Amino acid sequence: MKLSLALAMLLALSFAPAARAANEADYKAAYTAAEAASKEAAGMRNQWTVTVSALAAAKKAGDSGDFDRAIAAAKEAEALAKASIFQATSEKEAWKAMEIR
Amino acid sequence: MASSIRVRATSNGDITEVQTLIQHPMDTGLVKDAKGELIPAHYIQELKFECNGKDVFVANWGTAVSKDPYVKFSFKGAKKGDDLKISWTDNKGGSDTTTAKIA
Amino acid sequence: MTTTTDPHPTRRLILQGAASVALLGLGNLPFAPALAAANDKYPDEAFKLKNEADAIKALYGRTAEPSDKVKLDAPEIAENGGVVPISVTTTLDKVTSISFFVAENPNALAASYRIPDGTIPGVANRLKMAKTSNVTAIVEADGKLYSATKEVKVTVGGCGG
Amino acid sequence: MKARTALLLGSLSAALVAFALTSPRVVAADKVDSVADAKAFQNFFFQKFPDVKHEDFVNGPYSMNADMKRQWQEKEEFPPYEFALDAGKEMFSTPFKNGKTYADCFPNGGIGIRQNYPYFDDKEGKVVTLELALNRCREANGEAPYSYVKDEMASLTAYMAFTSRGKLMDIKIPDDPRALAAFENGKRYFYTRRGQLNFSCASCHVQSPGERIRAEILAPALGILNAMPIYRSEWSGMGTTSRRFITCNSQTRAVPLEPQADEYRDVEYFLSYVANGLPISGPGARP
Repeated sequence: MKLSLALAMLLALSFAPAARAANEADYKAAYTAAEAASKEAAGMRNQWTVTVSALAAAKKAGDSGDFDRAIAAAKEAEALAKASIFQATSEKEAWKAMEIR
Repeated sequence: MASSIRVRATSNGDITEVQTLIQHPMDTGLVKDAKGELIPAHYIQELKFECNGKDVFVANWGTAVSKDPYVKFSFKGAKKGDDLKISWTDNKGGSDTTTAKIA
Repeated sequence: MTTTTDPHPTRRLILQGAASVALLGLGNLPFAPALAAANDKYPDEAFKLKNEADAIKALYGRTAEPSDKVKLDAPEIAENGGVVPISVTTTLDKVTSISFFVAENPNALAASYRIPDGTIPGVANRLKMAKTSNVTAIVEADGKLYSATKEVKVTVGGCGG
Repeated sequence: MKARTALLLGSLSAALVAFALTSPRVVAADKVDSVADAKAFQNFFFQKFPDVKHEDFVNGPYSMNADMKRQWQEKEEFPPYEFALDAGKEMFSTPFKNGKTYADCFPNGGIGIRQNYPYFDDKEGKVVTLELALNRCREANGEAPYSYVKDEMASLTAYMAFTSRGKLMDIKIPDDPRALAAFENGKRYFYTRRGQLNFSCASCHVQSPGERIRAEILAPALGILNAMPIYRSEWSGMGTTSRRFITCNSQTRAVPLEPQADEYRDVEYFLSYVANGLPISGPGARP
């Protein structure tokens, strides 16, 4: 499970834009992606507190114009949301392994 | 509302055992509240027990006494039915007093 | 719940009042006579001091010597620093005062009790402890100080916040 | 047998990820046998802790550690929940604006019935917990409901629990597929890992009761709700079952659901049912 988790995060990070300074459009794109993933996680009733705080940090940085930090936070929020979605999906069956029989 | 002092005084033979639980925040003045402001110190400084007109126990407390403070002690020279008067004062001038019959 | 008054309330109170006034008078002399128990006034000074030795000096005016006649009962590991059940009993007699000190707390002196004669020399109470610390109970008996110390481990700070 | 299924399930979920398909309903829901589940659950703890008396499990961490038990017994001489108990008793006898009291909402006037909660309400088709029933009683009598995590609710449940002290937990699962489904859903929630720390309730309360998590000794899951509501020194205040579930969630960095969400009601149903036969010891004092 740990390997696929790292894979998911790496995948998300590799989309980071090249060296040119991040601008508002990149931030908007990264934030909407993060927000969508977070909504999906909440929809599965398996949201993480760290996703919510990362998303809030992204918005705060974005609003103050610090787009580099905003995008990094948005990326992190998206990765965390995706990880919680993965957790919810795999736990649908995995919980049985721990059940006292 | 009921008094802030709960007391259980039971005597067997000549010895009376007294247990008291007092409803009080006992704030140390070092704790911040949700908004990050320091909650001012608010703690009982003196707790006095009198029986038959005589002090039988006096507690001087600092900020290190737990919230809803509890104390237990025993003393001689009282019998069933005697009155035990308990009173406390705190650093903000607050106070409360109650009288209990020794069971 | 009424307070029953016995036949000679006023006479006893006057007597008592005179006695404590005399003590108070002596109390604030710098070298309070050895027999004066922790004076009746709230020992504000002692409660403000950080260091344990200073607090003991401020409260009693001399130092204590450990004694196995003072039995201090405190947990190995406090379940919660905010509510640590600590009690002391002693076989010493003519006990006039019992106090508890938590060395590592912001103020060492935690609680001090006056034990009039006729009261059994023993106290149980619940104290707060900032972190792992030595807890010392001091018993003043017949003008001399006896102490017992025990370390209590605390991992969750008991002071809230 | 368990290791083999763990392996099987591990590869199953890996396969699932590879295809990233919506997970097909792979396993038909096997017939839920709550009686067998409860027996297995209790035996697991009885065998894991042979020298803990069965009724002692309801004392949570104190059944696991002698030094802690001594501190608890000292606290119990004059417990800190004394005030909540008195407040609850007073509230119970104070009539609502319309003259009725809580006693009119509950069988036997609300006295000595806590051991039958939560119960499955076949009209509603859902589990109804004591806290929910209390708020519904308030609303039915034109009063505003109390917060599920604040002192008023804790005082009421403290008093009702106190009137049931010593009675054995007696939760019923009616022969109704929806009741069995609620029980199963509660069991699923109990074993499901959540939060960034990836813990389930079982990770702490089944795999490592008696061990420390920082200063606290972990309570065994068996009988873990029998002492509710609890006065926690850490909160220096009362805690209802709802407050306990919510704080446990946030400690694993999972965003808590709203109090009395279906999952919470079902997991309370599950935990109470498997504790059948163990005494009610509420209200309790805890670290």
